[in-house]
Amino acid sequence: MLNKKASEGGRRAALLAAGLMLSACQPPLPDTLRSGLVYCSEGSPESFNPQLVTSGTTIDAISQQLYDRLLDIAPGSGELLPGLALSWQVSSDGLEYRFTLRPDVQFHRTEYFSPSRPFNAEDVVFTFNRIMQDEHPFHRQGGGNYPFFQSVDWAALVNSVTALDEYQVRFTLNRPDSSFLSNLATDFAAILSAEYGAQLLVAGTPQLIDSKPVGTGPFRFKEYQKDVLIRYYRHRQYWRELAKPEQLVFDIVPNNARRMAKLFTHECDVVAFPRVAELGLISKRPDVDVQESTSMNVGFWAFNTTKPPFDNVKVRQALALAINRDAILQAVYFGHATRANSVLPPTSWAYNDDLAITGFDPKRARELLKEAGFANGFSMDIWAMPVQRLYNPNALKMAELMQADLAQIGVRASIVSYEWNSFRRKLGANEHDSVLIGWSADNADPDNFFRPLLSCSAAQTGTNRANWCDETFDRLIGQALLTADQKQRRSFYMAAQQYLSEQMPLVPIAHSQRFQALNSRISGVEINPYGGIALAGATKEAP
Amino acid sequence: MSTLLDVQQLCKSYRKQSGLFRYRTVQALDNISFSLQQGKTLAVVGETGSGKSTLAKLLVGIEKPDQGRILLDNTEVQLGHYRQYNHQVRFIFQDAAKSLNPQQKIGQMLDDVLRFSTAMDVTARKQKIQQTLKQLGLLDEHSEYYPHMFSGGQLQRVALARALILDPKLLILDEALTALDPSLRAQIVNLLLELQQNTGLAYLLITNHLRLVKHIADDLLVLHQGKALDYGETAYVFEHAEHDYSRKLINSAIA
Amino acid sequence: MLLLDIKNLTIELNTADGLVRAVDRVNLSLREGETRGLVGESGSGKSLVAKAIVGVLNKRWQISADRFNWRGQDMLSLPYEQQRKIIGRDIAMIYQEPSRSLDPTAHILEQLEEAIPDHLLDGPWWKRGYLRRRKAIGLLHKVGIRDHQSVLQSYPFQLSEGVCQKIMIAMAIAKNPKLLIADEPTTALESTTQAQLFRLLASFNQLKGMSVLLISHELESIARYTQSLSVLYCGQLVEAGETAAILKQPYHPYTHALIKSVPEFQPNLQPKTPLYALPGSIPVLQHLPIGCRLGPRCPNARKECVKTPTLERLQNHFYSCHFPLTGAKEP
Amino acid sequence: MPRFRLLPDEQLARSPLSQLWREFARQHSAVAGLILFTAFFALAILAPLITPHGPYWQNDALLLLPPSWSELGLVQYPLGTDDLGRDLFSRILVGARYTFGIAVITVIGALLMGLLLGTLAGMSRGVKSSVFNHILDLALTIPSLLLAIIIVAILGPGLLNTTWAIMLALLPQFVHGIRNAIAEQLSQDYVIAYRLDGANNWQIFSRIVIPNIWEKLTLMATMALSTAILDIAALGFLGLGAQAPSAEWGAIIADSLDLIYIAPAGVAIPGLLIFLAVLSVNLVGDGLRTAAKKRREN
Amino acid sequence: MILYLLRRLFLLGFVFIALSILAFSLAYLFPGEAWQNFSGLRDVPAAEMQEVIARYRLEHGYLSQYLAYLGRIFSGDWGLSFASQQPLLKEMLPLLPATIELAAYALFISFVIGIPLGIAAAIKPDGLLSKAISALAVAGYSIPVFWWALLLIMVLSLGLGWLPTAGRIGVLYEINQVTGFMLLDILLADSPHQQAALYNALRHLLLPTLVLATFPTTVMIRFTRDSMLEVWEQSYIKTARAKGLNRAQVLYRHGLRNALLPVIRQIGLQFSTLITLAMITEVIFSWPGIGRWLIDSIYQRNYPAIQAGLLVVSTLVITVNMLTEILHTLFNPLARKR
Repeated sequence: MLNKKASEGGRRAALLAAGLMLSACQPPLPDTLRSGLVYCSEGSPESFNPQLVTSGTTIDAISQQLYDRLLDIAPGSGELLPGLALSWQVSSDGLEYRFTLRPDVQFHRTEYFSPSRPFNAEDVVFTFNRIMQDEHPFHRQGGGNYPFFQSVDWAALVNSVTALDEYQVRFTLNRPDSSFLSNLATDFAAILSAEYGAQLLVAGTPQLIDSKPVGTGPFRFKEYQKDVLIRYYRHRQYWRELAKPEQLVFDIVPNNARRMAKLFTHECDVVAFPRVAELGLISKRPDVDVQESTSMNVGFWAFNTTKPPFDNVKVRQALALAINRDAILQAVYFGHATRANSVLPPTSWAYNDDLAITGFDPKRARELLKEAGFANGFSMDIWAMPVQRLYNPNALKMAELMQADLAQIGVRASIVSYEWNSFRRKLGANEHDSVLIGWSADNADPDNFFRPLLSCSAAQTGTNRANWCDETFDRLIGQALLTADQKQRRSFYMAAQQYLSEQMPLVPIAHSQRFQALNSRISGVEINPYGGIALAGATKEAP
Repeated sequence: MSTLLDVQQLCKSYRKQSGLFRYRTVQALDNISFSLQQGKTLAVVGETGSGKSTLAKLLVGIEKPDQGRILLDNTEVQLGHYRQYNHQVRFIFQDAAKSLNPQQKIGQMLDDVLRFSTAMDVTARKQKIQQTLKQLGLLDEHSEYYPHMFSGGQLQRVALARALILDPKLLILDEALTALDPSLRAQIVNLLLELQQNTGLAYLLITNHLRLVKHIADDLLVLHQGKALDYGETAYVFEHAEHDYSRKLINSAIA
Repeated sequence: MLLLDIKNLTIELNTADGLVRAVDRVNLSLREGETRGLVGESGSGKSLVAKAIVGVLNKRWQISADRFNWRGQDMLSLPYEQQRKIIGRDIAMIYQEPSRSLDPTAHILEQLEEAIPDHLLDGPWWKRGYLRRRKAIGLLHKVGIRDHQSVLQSYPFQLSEGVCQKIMIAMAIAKNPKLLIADEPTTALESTTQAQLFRLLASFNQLKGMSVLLISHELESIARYTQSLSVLYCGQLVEAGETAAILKQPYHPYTHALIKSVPEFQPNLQPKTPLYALPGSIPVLQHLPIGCRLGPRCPNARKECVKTPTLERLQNHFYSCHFPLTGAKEP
Repeated sequence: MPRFRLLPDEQLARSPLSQLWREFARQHSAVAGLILFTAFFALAILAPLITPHGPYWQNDALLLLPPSWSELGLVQYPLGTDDLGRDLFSRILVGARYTFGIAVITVIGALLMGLLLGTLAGMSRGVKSSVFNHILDLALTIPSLLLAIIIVAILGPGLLNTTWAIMLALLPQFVHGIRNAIAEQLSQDYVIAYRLDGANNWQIFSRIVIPNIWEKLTLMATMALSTAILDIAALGFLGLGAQAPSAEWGAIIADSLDLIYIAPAGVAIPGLLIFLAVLSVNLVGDGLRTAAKKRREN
Repeated sequence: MILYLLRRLFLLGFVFIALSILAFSLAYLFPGEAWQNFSGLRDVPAAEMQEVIARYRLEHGYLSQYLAYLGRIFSGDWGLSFASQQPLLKEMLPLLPATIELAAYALFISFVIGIPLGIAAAIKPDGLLSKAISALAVAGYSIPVFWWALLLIMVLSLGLGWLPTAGRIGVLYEINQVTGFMLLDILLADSPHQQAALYNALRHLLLPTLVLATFPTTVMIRFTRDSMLEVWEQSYIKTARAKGLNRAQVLYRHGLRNALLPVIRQIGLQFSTLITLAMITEVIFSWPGIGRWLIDSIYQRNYPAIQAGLLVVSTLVITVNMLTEILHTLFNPLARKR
């Protein structure tokens, strides 16, 4: 069906078939459409404010397009670069950070907001106080949860944010934190407009701040139709180089095959998460290219450790031994992923090489179960997320494979899957026994893996799907933050990983590569290994 | 000869919807009385809408009269008690083909009739069926036939067999002769006349066919719009019809 | 000149089991202004003959004839469209169930107007519509419907069968046909209306010189209104001639039985005495006896009857029997 | 009106059933449909016996094997394997049980329920029946699939619930059809004749009504069966019916949709089978309808 | 006639009441609390619970609750969607035209293709053409719509690259929604690229319409054919022939009218199937219509939305049903008899 010759021949036949065939008489496209870029994304954003979300889909769709951050991360080295902050100084005790801001940065001019002033220190204060201060007028908008910032314990960490003058801001911390600057460079730390906030307060519609966004990024918001599309237009006063596409549309296509179809029919220019299985096929097509990039992520199987029998270490270990991860790598990731032994990817500087490798050993698993008192096995749920993510392209399939594996040791697993919003809601309510999910790093700091996933504070905010709260572990990763010395930090993290592989609150499964498929006429799309995709530089060659 | 059937002041009306909530009453039969002796034939004639069919329905007990009584052998007929009096009154339909279940063999059908209404055992029933078929000039193997295998004349005989198998005293023939071809009709008429002579059957002939009436009916009742116009001996009514309508009807048949 | 002259008309049905000869070499002729009755029981093929004349038999039927002349012109040699044209112009037909022969969804006016051919309207084209309507009303009056206003605006289901049949006749005579074929026109009607209708047909015959072919299974109902008669049995013509002569002296045993089975024709018959009837019933098409098809039922049948008798003529009286009742032809 | 009997005697001398069969057997398409239908039926019953592999058995070593006619295919896996290494051929064979077999069961269930309700409705009169009719009208206007979807929404997805849902969704048309058929039968002269013979309701029902409406019932059942197959497959495809590892054809299509470029067989073949199954049912239904019509004409 | 209309209206009223009772009772049949299913609110602070109970008259009997429900339906307060927490009516209104647009074009195509083919098949019932048409019809009748859609996408879009696979219009075209009907909106839009947009929208429309039209077209073919054959056997056709009208005249004046009258009715009966198929078609072609929305709502366990969707879709179906029936009666004097 995708035979090129046939399709070529068909096209020619179509041209020949008089003026009847529709494709033969295409009227010329207007200029405004010609430079427009269509990015086919895998899901709808949850909000237009990155502070409120964790999902990669949302981050991809909004962070890099609408907003800027104080700092940026160099994609290759992970080094911090100036963003809206031109420069910064850290006090010697590591408790005071002072930023000098970039002048003449304009906020978006949209149908609902016309900025009267450029970006200044007030906006930075507004942005971060919204997160920290309970009494802030916008704190409760959008539910009052700032999952990323909560997972890094932001409220306890940052004492105050103060505007020193128009372009000077000071952050005062309660304790030193070596991951602080990295956190400011994540996609979550987008800068909002204080002036817009004030206008909304006057109008009495503060809730609009997250659904009708205003930022300083390369694109301005135009419209959003849930589950259909997001439309952005070029921000004409952007402080960096202007975005190449006049118009940027996120076409929301949750179904993978359909996204590929749209790529092949050129309805999409760039496609998120092409199926790794199809990469070979895609690369054979002359009209489509594939971009590959390393990504910091992990897909795992988390047990709800507050629920019996998953509070039993032996049970967790047995389950970990029962699943054949190599088969999963083949069937689900089609080999385009590395086997995970720790939550940290091997590329991380804190990775522990010496960890004992948890293999596939059903016999040992059965013994462990017997020791734990489950000689006859038990029944459990595996929650499989209904969407595909970088770290797990097909959780349902993975669950089916695991279901078969678990049956070998007498564990009767049933697969549970809901529509994504319900899924997350129910997951948040800890209704699950175990869940297949994962994590993509937001910055280069190892802390970004440990704290959001497994710390006690994350168990409260809901990013800790294992619901695991362990003092030993929390102490280890807490100590790692207090020092800026990498060697010292590394030893703490090694110990933490060792502890995790013994406790097994979650079974790490794979670290996957990130792929991006795009029309070969497109160039200039940048993938950030720490999540997010920048489309401002994308140009489209004329056909 | 005794009076077999005595009908007294029979009335029947129907309600027809004529508006959203309004109903119109249609008087189908208005104060009809007549009687029928054993072994005699009464013809009821009239156009469509004269109440002929209603009369037939009342007589066989499918419907209940509003007023009046129907006495059969001096006992009053009651609605739905077919088993009590279907030994006495049997009904022959206009279209024999339509009155037979297409999915049932003739033998089965006759057997059912006996099973429903008599206490005969299997052999007795079989015998009775044979005997009845023979009486009507049909063959034994006809009991293995389905209705569609018969020709029109034979079907009418089958219908008669069904009626006669219970040895009734009165047959009601609802236009049963009208649609037949003349030669067939003559055959059936002969059969009916013969049966009457041999068994003393009485006939109530509901028909439109006045030429035939003249030949086979002893008495004649002319119905028009639910009312009885003329009632009397056939020959007398033919000669001395009182009502215009009766005369018109008679004239249309007898040139 | 004969209006219609058919010799040896044969109509066969194409079935999966071969050809079945439903009408076997039937002769039929009509003079101008003649009223002829065509009598036969169910299955005698009388309707087939009528349909063959009008040409509305479907393709499963095969028609052949030695001679099939309409006003001296051999119809079978003409192309189909030509036949249709001539027949459409000269012959009209009415059917047994008038209400079903009228389009249930069209006003009577519309259907009536449609039946009026253009060439009968003499007037400029802009007056055609008006003339057509006038003519339609005139037609209704002719068939004895005075209340034309309400009838014209009615749909067929709103009218009684009798009125419908009158409208059918009005439609039939709209084009001043030479021949009107009435196929059991009164079966569905009340007995009082039946007589009315026959009188109407007779009047057209007398006033306009229109020939009428009356088809019926009941001899007595049409005997009074026809001048001549053809009797069919099982697809064979058994007897034809003047109506009065046939009634007086039928030559064929079947005709004889037909007449005798009707009490009306037997003034001396006592009530409640048996009627004359032939034994048996008309055979089905697949089991036609060879030779004279009446054979198995005929009281006079002898072994010669296995040969089909030829049509004999005695003055104007035709019959087809080896042993006619008069003894006109010795074996 | 004179009517010609067009059938020779030996044919006339058949029971109505064998006449019907004769007319049916004359139509090539109908016979082809019947053969196909029988094949599906046999498959639904025998599927577990003839599958070469377990339909849920995952062969980790052979993921996404192409069909055997491809160079890379294996003859043991005629249609190849899916992305979990399950034999597609076996899955499809077993799928007949779900899509076709369950459709048959659904229709039989709906038929029985419909017969009960339809009989009650057909034999009762008055206000009760009028209210009942209106409710039936309402149920008939709601599309059967929508009705099934709503019921699934109440009961939750799953094959068993789908079965119930489709059964309930098919019910109105059965009740409607059966009620009409019974009412039509009851208005026949032979019913009155039977009553006059002294038959009670049950005797009329069993001796007249049932033998005379079975033809209509069969027709209704074939129509319902094609709807049922399509609905089960559609619900499976939408993910509301049979759930993931199940080998229901619609679910297999939905499952394989992600791999349509690599393994188009997973979409093409189950779809073709659904099509053929429905086609066979429709051909049989059409054949029956034609045969019944022809029989009545003769 | 007025009487007839009144009776129809009466029936319509009855059906709506029954429908609303059904929708109302769904709130109790669905999992979750009835007030949640009515309001679409997920959590209500305990303080406001009292107000909710009063608003939905939960402390009263079912009848009172139902009346309140009816009142809300008529005042346009249909509750919120679980998923988006937006008012349902507002969410549904722009979707409905998309579905109607799709269904209407499909129905139109089924007329334009189905009726002539049906007539053609009836003219020579044993001819080759007729057999071919019948074979086509039975095939189209049997094909599972989702598979057919996939097949067409594979061939026409992916294989040959002629047509787009999803949506109503290319996403780069920004068309203001005025009427909700895409083609109309484009014509109303004061846009420089109007022509290109129109062309693009038509290309998007083609495939879904084709898929959706398949089933009704085959139904039309079969029905027209059967109806035509039946009418062609009627005596009045023979009468018309005997009047001297030619074949075309008979066909036009008597055949078509009588044969197509039942077809009008068929539209109404088929409409419900059409809407069901439209739901599947919408899902496959990502058509932003009410069907896709309804199915999404089921995935999301969005009970208030299912309830509202059922009400809207059924109302649409019933209305179309009723309209065609009235139309049928208007054109058919026989139907007026009763």
